[in-house]
Amino acid sequence: MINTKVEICGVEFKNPVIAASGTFGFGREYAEYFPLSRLGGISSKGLTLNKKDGNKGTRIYETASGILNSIGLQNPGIEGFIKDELPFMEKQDTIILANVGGSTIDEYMVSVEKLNETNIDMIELNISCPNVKEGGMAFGIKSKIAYEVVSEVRNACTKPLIVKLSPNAENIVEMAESCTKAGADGLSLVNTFSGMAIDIYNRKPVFKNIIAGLSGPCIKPIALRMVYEVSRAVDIPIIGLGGIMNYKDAIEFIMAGAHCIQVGTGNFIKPDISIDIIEGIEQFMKEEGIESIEEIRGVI
Amino acid sequence: MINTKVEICGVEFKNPVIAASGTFGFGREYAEYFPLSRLGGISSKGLTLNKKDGNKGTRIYETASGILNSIGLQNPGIEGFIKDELPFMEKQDTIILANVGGSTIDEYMVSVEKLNETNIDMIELNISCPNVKEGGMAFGIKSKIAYEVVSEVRNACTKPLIVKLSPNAENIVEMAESCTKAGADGLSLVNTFSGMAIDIYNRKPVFKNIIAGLSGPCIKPIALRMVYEVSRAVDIPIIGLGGIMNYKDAIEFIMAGAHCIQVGTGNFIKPDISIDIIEGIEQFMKEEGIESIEEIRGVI
Amino acid sequence: MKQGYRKGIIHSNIQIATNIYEIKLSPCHPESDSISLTMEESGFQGKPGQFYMLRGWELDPLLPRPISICDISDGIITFLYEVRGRGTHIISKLKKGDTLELLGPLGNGFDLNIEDKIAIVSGGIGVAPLIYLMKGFKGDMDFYCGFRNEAYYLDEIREHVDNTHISTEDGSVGHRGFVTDLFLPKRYDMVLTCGPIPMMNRVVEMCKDKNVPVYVSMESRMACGIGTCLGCTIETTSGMKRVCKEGPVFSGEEVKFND
Amino acid sequence: MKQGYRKGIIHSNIQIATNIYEIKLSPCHPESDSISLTMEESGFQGKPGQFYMLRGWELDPLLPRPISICDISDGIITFLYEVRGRGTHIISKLKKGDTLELLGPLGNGFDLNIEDKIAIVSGGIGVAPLIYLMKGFKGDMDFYCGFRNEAYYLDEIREHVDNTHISTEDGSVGHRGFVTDLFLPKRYDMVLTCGPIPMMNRVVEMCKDKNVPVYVSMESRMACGIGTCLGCTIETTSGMKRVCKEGPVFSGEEVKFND
Ligand SMILES: Cc1cc2nc3c(=O)[nH]c(=O)nc-3n(C[C@H](O)[C@H](O)[C@H](O)COP(=O)(O)OP(=O)(O)OC[C@H]3O[C@@H](n4cnc5c(N)ncnc54)[C@H](O)[C@@H]3O)c2cc1C
Ligand SMILES: Cc1cc2nc3c(=O)[nH]c(=O)nc-3n(C[C@H](O)[C@H](O)[C@H](O)COP(=O)(O)OP(=O)(O)OC[C@H]3O[C@@H](n4cnc5c(N)ncnc54)[C@H](O)[C@@H]3O)c2cc1C
Ligand SMILES: Cc1cc2nc3c(=O)[nH]c(=O)nc-3n(C[C@H](O)[C@H](O)[C@H](O)COP(=O)(O)O)c2cc1C
Ligand SMILES: Cc1cc2nc3c(=O)[nH]c(=O)nc-3n(C[C@H](O)[C@H](O)[C@H](O)COP(=O)(O)O)c2cc1C
Ligand code: FES
Ligand code: FES
Repeated sequence: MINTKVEICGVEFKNPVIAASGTFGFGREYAEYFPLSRLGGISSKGLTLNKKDGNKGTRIYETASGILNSIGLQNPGIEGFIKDELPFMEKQDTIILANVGGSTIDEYMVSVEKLNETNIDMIELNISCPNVKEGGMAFGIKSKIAYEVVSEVRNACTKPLIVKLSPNAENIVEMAESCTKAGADGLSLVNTFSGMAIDIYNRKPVFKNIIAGLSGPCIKPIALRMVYEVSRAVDIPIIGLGGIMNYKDAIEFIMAGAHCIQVGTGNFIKPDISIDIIEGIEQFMKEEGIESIEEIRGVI
Repeated sequence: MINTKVEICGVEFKNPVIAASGTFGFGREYAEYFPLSRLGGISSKGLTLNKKDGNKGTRIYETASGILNSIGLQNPGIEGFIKDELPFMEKQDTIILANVGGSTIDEYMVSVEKLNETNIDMIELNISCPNVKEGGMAFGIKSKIAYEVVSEVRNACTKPLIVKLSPNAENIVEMAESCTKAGADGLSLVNTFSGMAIDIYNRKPVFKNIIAGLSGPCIKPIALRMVYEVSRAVDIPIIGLGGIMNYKDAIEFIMAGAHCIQVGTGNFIKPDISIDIIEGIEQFMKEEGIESIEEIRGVI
Repeated sequence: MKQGYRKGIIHSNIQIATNIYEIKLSPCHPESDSISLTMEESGFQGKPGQFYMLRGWELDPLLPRPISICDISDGIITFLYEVRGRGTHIISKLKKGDTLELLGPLGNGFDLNIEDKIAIVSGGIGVAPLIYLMKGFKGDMDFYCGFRNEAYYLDEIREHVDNTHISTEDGSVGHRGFVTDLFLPKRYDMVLTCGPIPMMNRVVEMCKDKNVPVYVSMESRMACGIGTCLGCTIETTSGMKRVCKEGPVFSGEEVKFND
Repeated sequence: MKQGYRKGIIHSNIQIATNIYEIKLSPCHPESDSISLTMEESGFQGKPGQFYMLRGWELDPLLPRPISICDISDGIITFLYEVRGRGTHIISKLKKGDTLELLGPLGNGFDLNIEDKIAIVSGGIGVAPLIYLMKGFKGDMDFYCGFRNEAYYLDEIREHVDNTHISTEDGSVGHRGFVTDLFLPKRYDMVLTCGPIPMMNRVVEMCKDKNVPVYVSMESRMACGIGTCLGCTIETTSGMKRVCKEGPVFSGEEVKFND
């Protein structure tokens, strides 16, 4: 009997596969393709205190084995989420992570306090969005600043707190250690890499913001290395992501030390890609005689 | 009349296309496919003071739109280079960059002093190789350490000095500024990104060193962003590279602010890829009515 | 549950004008690539204005490409596409018997009232979804289509529509100039348009002036095609809307063109 | 100057055993994919033991794949390949008339003295380069070939060699067990082997014991195939050597197998 259950901070995931923030909306559209209850969990689109329209101009640009995005946290705001989206999510029998972004510590705090009152299972604090002007990623670059933000949010937050790290952090291991010291219950990494593209005929950057966020299979080797390094440095659970497209990628992240994994860009390539990954993990475990995920976590 | 000439630190390149270190050997093998005199320049395989055999185990591993390599600076040593390779290179009527690696400041100094006595045109100081245990990349992570290394080498070096930056630097802009202050005449970026891969059936990292260097089209959006940021921060010339596979990529780097560009992994995909790129740049300039590279450098 | 990507097998893939191709596919039998299904129940579905995401490759390019339904009959789907970049180039090289992956039908599509007198205004490859619309509409309809310098699919159009108005920029067929030179909005109950943004913008303005309802089919770069990436969003008078989900058909009045 | 990658057009690409394929190509006319060249001067070239880098795709996978020459006649090249991963899988799906890109011939190849009595020892797909060797060699030769559980190309081999010794691990053809159970080195002036590392290692040891010169054709992951990436390097008694340049054929004595 194989068992794909994973526990993080007292929350039990039926399997280690979570839909990544910003690539899965609030699940509604995917619910038309498969029962969301199959998933380990869903991380909501990044939420800000107030509704945001996001960025203008080109928002998605394809690169070699990746995409650059500059969505700019378009979202219905915390209250819109609680009113219009959460009731749907709650019915899906899967773990709900509310992904929270913001541009000031105060904004984070107020958002988190509102979410404390709901049935979400965890908060995933996004200190790393490259697509908003102030805050957002700035918090995710310097370990000291991250420490402050996380400490404050920790105090405000009654839910298990996952901090989502940016691969653009100056030193990913120090960053992880700072967030751990500041009270994070878990870490997820990585968010998108700062990248850019130029339209050579117009002689202009493709994106209005110039810099956008790179995701997809192209980033996998770097993301995997970061998960490996971080998992060796801290004792709290880690959710690994970055370019996971199939069960083999997922197993690599788990063997590098991740408790759970998230699937982001992959959802765009195939709406039911997570199901393939879940089934692939099960199949792999059977073939390799692995009874529980723990047996292979960090095994390398 | 279009003119593809570029000058960096008093050295004139007939065009902005340079073969990147470690992907072109010392030119011999490529000379069988096209006249090396077509190139703007060639950066030699990374040289260490003494001959090195490089790393054991798997050395190359394919990833999505990229390769991880763990060659480990296999090279004939500075004297081997001067005796056996340089005479060949000198005959090719192209600019020669000697790419110098090392694990101690002393080693760099002695290497550079030996190269001062030769006909090479420039030194490209590699403070960023992820594939050797001590030194190498360590120098390329922290701006302060880089400052020391570059200052010392600057004193020892009578040739124009290009410092090759690692994208793994904690802060690429600060790094560039430090190297500039320390006396670099130019900067080249980026070297490979630290990445890894896992063999899930053996439950082991693919590479003996665990971490290897990622290159190829997958890294282009990040490399381009770094070149853009650095070119805005410093006044010395910049050589841009990372995933350049065609003339469009090359033009993007030039528009982001690069004086010259280097082609690395691309050489493995098509031995004469640099010729395609040179001809593509000329064609683009004709079609767009651009007379000299300067017109579009940093134009965005 | 909706079906995810499924395989289609190519019946034909032919060039009909410079850079313009017509491809016909039927769904593959899930068990074997070589058996194609044409039965109604398993055939391709969708209404005019809806689109499919197409992949004729594995993971390079990474993203699928949105293409409008140009026709469906007996479960066989037809797309009309212009080779613009890598994706459409790869598709154009596929041969009879090759397969590709399709997700759809997606988007809202056009809604029509059979009693209306309508005008269809197309520019270039924007004609594709309007052909399907035209075939399904049995009411009174005029078709205005503009091309750059080569007209195509005219026979198909004339077969269904009495009143066709053609323009080419080089004058090789029909009026020399823009299709908007020919188009007069005042006579219609409703106008439907698809083509380059400047053209659609002009059509919308002309209709607004005459108080004629107009619907436009918008284009936008897409990643997911199903409403989750928010990459295809456009600004409208009622907020941000997703071309793939709330669109691609929008009321001309709500679209903010100047952006 | 050597030619860079050039296009080959596929004459046939057939499965000859489980996961084993044979593909035949002739060079394309530089101006048109549909004209194939078979004339001697423009045909594919190369000697036994040399290989080509093959790309049956654009940039995904990024790297080409090294495959040994299995035969060349009238400028038409034959490769025998096993589907192991993505690259060989993509190649196996190509059809007659499709094209792929080739770079070669590369590597050193075997050097033979026609007066010698030689033995060829192959394991699995390692038979590929040895077939070409066998065809070119007119002297006295014994062929030992081992397979896992399905033998292939036996007719071809028997046509050229009187003395063939076959083994399969499951005993379905010939001796049940390893080819090294059959092979006796003492009778030969020279032994040539290609196959899995453990097999080649064993053959080399057997030959060393009897002081028989032995040559092995090595495999290694390759990026460039022309000697510049240093990715394919192996350790030898005379230092690091590149499989693609100083190899793939090495004297059995110089290779350090235990690594
Ligand atoms: C709902 C919808 C329906 C469509 N229906 C059809 C159809 O029926 N027939 C047809 O030929 N085309 C149709 N298109 C357009 C088609 O999707 C694009 O031409 C195609 O994706 C281009 O892919 P490519 O790889 O060939 O070009 P790329 O290499 O991706 O791009 C080539 C050029 O086109 C530009 N471009 C690419 N995609 C878009 C976009 N979505 N919006 C604006 N510019 C873009 C790029 O900037 C580039 O300059 C439709 C688009 C949408 C959104
Ligand atoms: C000089 C030379 C000549 C060759 N001649 C032939 C030939 O004639 N016929 C033939 O079928 N094969 C030959 N090979 C082997 C062939 O190149 C590989 O099987 C092929 O590259 C695998 O590509 P893939 O994309 O199918 O598999 P991948 O997806 O790249 O790999 C599949 C599996 O094979 C392993 N693998 C891949 N490449 C190598 C390698 N080079 N060395 C060791 N393990 C590897 C991987 O680790 C993985 O487990 C030759 C190799 C060399 C170096
Ligand atoms: C279109 C898009 C939108 C995203 N929005 C968010 C977001 O709102 N909040 C967040 O934390 N991460 C966001 N991300 C980052 C992903 O959750 C994920 O960290 C990243 O894409 C790397 O994973 P992948 O390579 O599997 O996509 C977004 C990514 C994409 C592609
Ligand atoms: C196989 C290999 C070996 C390399 N060796 C060196 C080296 O010796 N010195 C160096 O400075 N860079 C070395 N590099 C880095 C390249 O010069 C280049 O910076 C990097 O690959 C990014 O460019 P690309 O994406 O065009 O390959 C090597 C890269 C590869 C792939
Ligand atoms: S394409 Fe993803 S939301 Fe429309
Ligand atoms: S494959 Fe590059 S040196 Fe041999």
